[in-house]
Amino acid sequence: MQLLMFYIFSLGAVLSATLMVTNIKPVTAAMNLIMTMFFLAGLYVLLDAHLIAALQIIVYAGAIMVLFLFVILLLNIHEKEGETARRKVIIQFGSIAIVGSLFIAMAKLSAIDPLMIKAVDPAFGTTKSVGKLLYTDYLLPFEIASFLLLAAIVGAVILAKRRIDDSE
Amino acid sequence: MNEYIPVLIMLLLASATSIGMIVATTLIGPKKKFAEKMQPFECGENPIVSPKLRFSVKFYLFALFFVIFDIEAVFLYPWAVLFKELGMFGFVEMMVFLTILAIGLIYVWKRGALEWE
Amino acid sequence: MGMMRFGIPKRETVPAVNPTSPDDDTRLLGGSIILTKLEAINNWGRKYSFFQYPFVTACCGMEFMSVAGPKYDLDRFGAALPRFSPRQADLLMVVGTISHKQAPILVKVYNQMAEPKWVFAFGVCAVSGGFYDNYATVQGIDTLIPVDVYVPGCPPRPEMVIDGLIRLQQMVVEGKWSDFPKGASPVTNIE
Amino acid sequence: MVSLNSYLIVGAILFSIGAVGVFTRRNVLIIYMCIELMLNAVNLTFISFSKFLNDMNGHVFVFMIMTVAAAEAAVGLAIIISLFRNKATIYVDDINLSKG
Amino acid sequence: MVADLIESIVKILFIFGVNIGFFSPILGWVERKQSALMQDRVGANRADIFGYTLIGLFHPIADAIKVLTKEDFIPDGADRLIHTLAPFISLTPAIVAFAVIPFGGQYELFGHRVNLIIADLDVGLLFVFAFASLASFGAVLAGWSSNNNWSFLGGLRASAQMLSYEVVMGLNIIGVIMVYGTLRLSEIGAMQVNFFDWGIFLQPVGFVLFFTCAIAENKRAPFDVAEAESELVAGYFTEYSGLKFVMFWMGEFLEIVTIGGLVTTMFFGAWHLPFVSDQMLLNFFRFAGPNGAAILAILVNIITFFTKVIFFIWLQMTIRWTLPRFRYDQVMRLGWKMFLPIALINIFITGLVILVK
Amino acid sequence: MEANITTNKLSARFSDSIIETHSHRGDETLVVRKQDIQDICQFLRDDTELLYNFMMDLTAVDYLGQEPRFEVVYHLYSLAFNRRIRIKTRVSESDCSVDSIVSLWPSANWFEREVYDLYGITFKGHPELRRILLYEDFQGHPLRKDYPIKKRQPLIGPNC
Amino acid sequence: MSDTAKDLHSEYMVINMGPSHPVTHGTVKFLLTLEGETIIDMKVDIGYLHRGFEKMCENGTWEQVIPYTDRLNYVSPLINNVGYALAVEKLIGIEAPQRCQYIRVIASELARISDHYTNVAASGLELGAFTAFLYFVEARELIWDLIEMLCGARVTANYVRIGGLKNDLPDGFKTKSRDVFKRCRELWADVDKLLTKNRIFIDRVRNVGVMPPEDAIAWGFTGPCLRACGIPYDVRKFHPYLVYDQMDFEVPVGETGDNFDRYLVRMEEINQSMRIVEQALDKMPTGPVNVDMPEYRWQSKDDISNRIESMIFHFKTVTEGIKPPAGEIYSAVEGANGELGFYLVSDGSGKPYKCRVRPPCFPLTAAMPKMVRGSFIADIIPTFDMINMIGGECDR
Amino acid sequence: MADINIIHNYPKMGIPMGKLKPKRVRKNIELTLWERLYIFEIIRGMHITTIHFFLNLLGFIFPPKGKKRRIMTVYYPEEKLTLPVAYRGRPVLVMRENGTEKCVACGLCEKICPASAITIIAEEKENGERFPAAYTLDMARCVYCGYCEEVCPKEAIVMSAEYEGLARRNRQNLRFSKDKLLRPEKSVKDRIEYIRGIYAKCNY
Repeated sequence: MQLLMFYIFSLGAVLSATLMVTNIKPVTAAMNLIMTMFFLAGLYVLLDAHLIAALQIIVYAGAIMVLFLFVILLLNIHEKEGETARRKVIIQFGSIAIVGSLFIAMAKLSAIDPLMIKAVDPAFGTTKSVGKLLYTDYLLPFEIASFLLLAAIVGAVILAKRRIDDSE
Repeated sequence: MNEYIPVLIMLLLASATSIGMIVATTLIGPKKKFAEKMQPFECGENPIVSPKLRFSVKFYLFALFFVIFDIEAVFLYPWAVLFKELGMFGFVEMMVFLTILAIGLIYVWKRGALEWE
Repeated sequence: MGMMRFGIPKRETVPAVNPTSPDDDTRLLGGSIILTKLEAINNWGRKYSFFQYPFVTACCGMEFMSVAGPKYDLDRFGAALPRFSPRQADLLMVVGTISHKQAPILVKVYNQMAEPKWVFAFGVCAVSGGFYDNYATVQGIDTLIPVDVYVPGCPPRPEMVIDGLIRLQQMVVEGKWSDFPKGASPVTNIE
Repeated sequence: MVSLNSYLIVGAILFSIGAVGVFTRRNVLIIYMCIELMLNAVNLTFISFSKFLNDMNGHVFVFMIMTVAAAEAAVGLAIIISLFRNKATIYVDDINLSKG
Repeated sequence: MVADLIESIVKILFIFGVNIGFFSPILGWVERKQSALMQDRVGANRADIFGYTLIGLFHPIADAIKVLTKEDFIPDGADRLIHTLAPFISLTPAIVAFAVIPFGGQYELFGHRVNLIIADLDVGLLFVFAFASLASFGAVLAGWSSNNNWSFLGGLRASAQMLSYEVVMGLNIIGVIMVYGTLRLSEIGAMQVNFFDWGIFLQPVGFVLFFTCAIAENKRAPFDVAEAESELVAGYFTEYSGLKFVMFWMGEFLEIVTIGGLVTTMFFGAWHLPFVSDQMLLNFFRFAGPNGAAILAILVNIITFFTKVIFFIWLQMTIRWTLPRFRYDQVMRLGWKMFLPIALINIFITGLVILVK
Repeated sequence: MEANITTNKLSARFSDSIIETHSHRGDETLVVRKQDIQDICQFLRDDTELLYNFMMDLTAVDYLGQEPRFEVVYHLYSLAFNRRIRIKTRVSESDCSVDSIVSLWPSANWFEREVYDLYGITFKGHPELRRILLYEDFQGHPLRKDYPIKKRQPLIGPNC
Repeated sequence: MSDTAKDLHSEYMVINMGPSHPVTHGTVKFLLTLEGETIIDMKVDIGYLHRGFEKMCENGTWEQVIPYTDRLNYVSPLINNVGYALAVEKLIGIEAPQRCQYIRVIASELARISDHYTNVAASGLELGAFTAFLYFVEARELIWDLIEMLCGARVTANYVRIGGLKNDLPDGFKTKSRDVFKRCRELWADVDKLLTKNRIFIDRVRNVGVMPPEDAIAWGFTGPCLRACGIPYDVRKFHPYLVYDQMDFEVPVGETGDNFDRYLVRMEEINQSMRIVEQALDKMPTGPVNVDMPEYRWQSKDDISNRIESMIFHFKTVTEGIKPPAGEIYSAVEGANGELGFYLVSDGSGKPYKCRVRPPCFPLTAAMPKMVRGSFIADIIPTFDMINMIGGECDR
Repeated sequence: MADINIIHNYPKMGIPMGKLKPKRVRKNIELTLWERLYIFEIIRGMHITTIHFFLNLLGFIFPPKGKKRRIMTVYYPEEKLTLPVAYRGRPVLVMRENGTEKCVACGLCEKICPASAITIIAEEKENGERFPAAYTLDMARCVYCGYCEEVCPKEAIVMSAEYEGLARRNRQNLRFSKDKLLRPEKSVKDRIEYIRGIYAKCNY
């Protein structure tokens, strides 16, 4: 069961990632990336990382990708016609080669298992356990994160709003 | 992990329902295509510009605030769950965090980025 | 940039009726219509679910409000939901006078409606131009688009509108798949 | 039972696909998406190690990576917008910073 | 394992039946009928099957049949793939989101522990938000892909609005999480056995804000600026016809139910009757034997829960038909400048109160 | 009595340009020379004892067979003194134009366009003189007496 | 390249709002230039309901014009009837009998009530308050019952005649109007509670579409829109016609001239009009309702069948039309939207030589771009609703 | 503009302010803080609609005495309004007892009809009496103004109370010939009574 799920999710993730890289239209690429995020969230669930799985969807698929989508729509780039066909072939070949070779490696390597799962306690990956670490051991990074976010807001506002102020 | 299996089943069922609906409506309905029908509707007039144009950067700004505050909320969830255990320490800790972000909010507010105009 | 005239190429608007027949179009239906079960179910659904596109231009709009209003309540017939997007509408309610300036817009809206679609001429101006027999007014919308039900009156009483709607429902019930031919049948320009 | 290696390899594949994208694509936005994909691949690795070592620290790391990714996306995309304003292109070929 | 599977399939089918089979068609009828009664009208009442009209209950069926046989339509210049995908994205998360909402307590039934929730996730609330955030893609993509100016404006409005209210909604429920100390909705529900522990008493401000934000997130009036008929023709789904267009509506109706469920679970004692705990129910139904008592208690739970949900559906409909629409910038101002600070203050005060206690 | 104020003041100021005055059923009417219409209107609007601040109506009449053929009719109203006045000016078919008064009253804009549309009288100095009630392709001016009422124009297609 | 860069955040969207758009009632087209949601520029295109009113009038007899006037402002047809009849009477130089004048006052005020109901209801509808819309439609339905009782049609009344009325006040009108007004006041109170103090509604309409008084005058505003600016210009007070000088009513005025004031003025005018109707019904004198001049009116059926002169007059007036003396007049009444003026030119024949209507909402519509430029696309809706542009009147 | 000040100084301008009582409508509409909080006014609004809702619901479940329900909706095809006698339905020709029409084909209605909807072909009988050989009324054009009835010297055409059954699927079917227009005199008796009183008699 778990194996099946793993294969579905990982194959889905790899496939949509490939599609993302090869796609010409940025919007479709973004949609594919969202799919990748989704499958990754599935993998996180398999790894008992419940909170991270939910956050993966909320933060990556729901927030960051929305930002991407907005920028794509905002800039509304008209695709260059010349670039597309030739480049697409190269990218497709490149990624297929990588994926193929790595899959062979996977088939070989997965037989060897250097690390077996230790007994996982039931609280693993729950909100509480993550939180407990975050708000005690990682207190400083946590507080610094707020500065990071503040910097991001200020920086982005300055960058994005500058021209408006100039023109007004 | 087991508790996610029903979610998966539900997701599959829901997708099947949606896809089934889309397929059904594509197959069943009558089809009549001609140039004028395929034009986008614009109150009975011919469209003047294509909507594929750049829209205001304001929308981007809102999406950006959304991302930042979403992350903030994400930090708050584990904290809120743990709040009763963390006690005063956690409260102070989070208030520092929130204050710093509130500064950001105040900054964008004062900067007028939250104004629609 | 030339001027063009409209015509109605495909769908027959004016069925061949024996003009001497005293009781006009109820006879049209005849008794020989055989519907399949599926058609019957489908027609039943269509009958009670008209999403209308109110193409409201003039005085009749006032009565149109009344028909939708509490006293007459078109919603009882399942036809109260106005959709202002022609893609989602089934019933084009042409309410009021259509001037020459408005005519291309009406045709365009009609053309942009998704199949199956019906047209309801509301009030004498839409039916025949009414007493505006002059340079500015289209003499009946059936010179532009095919019309399914004509409701005269200036403006028609809400009861008349409901009458017309019931008549349209009857017509829908007796529709067949073959009445909606596949392929394009736009109202196009013919020289 | 799925082994750690399998997860790591999936992570590696995703990372390489991202890398291929970064090197081959010319659209800054898609390059950016590829970078996000690479970050995700790293996250996957973190989480799988965390699980197999039964150590929650990996989760906290992912948490932080997400924060950084969000902040980075916000600023990075703002830079792209800014760039687009000045250069009217988002194709890296056309962007020559030295020309100004 | 098998019993678990059977149990969850039964529950899924039940929720599917209730949501897709009952609520989503019936809400169309409720909306029409309720608005009719509010407006001194009668409302749809004439669709008949073999002469029975049943106060218009057949109208949704007629609508469904009509819509199914309506021409499907993709305009020229539209992105065909995304145009088709958008209704899918709007509808699917709306169906799934109900999975984590408990509609009853936990009971011992034939030696098997039955938990009346489809998926009792540790991150239940976050799950709902995750899927809600996905739904916002549906609107923006529908608007963008239609190649129509009105759709485009509607899609933009929808996206920015949904994003804003998602943030505020996320911050609003922090207070609830602080009070109950868990993200697991079944636990939140279970903690509201005591009448005065209901969320509405502990988090009154949170309730008002959450309910408002949820309506806004769902783009219902008075926040329906994205599909505002008088402004944007039909907003982001202007170019959708037939079933695809109805799928947006279904998504909306299902979200109404989900909102009702969430509000009930978080603020109105979930499946509990006031002053009645599950144990009291079991004791009350002792006469039916242990299994019978459990079944009866489950029924009472479900009925209680859905009655509350229906009340909130009614409330949402009343709001929708009473209030005029906001202007777009006012919607945004309300979210960012009013609700966001209030939500932050609410967190602060809740924290203080809990600490003092 | 009251009406005399307007007439008197105007005759004093623009003695040459007033062709005719009469008062039928209490409606004070002045027929003025076409060249001076803008000055007269400005005077009527700005003089503190007149203050005709409302441009109530502007229309034209086609006296087919007379020369000059058209009359452009202005109805002004003074809110402060509660007075009305009608100014008329005659326009011949050969020189079918009048000075525009849009600069004095913005409301005149559409009225003048309407007169242009329906009578074909052009207004010099009008910012945007195009058809208003009828469509661009319309031939002729329907309110002229020589336009037959039932003369139909071809319908305009949506795609042209 | 630098041009594109400059235009990044200001790529304008040019969009047709209308003619077939829910807010434009099918009769007007706004060509909007938008930056995001903000209106940079707006062009108004009217004429979609141009039905050749004047041409039709010039080709009909003086009486035949009356049905056409019904369809000018089709929300308040009776006022148009009254206005036209008064104009022709002024042209002829006659005055209708007292009772007729009272009934005309009642008729005009009922029409005004119905117009304001429709207007407030439609703006409610378009602002999303569907219930308020239907409450006022219900109230209007009651008023229309009265109108139907009075003149035999719901919308197109065709009631007033030159020199009089078609028929006298029907029996039981007074009692019925009392019942109707009672229910109407209830519904008025409901709508008032739903809208007037609702902050959502206020935010939508307040400080939107502001027209300062001086601009309003320059743009030729009249009626409720002018009064909303604080100028109490009302033809009923300034040039009292009929028996308005004997009625006790107030002229509601606003302060800032925004849409909220227009709404409030209209709401208050509904009340004032009801007051007028009640007073008129109380003071109603007895007497004839038609002038006693056979050459200017149609004959009663009794006269036609019993008196040969009547018969002759009848055939003459019907076939040739009544013949007012040559001349020209301008006569104004307070229409529901403002000053409704009729400029008539007679050449002494049975047909009007010229029948010009001064449409009150024509200048109002012309000022739309000024009122909404720089505001949001959503602001078009209350502004356009509150100027109450009626296609039939504006385009004629 | 210079004159604005004057406008605001109305009373000085000699305008009859005694009668003119401008009523400021806005002064009591300023919102208190309480009302600015949205929610309470929203609740008030919902209170109104809720009352309507429950009253109507109750009216359906327990109809008031003598009535079927509380709300004013007319269930049209089953239930019909009684219209006032003044109501102008579609025009009909009055038929005498013997089955002939009253009309003498004088042509006044044809002349006055603004829509030119009436076409009469007049003929004479042997006894010199005129009658309409064909009387066509184009219902697709009729605007129900009632002029035909008012001018008819013989009370031969009246506006009946009929308004139903006029919807057609074919515009040609809306041209009503004489046989469709004729109605027995009895059925329009009230209307004939009514039109006798519509114009007062002249006293000359």
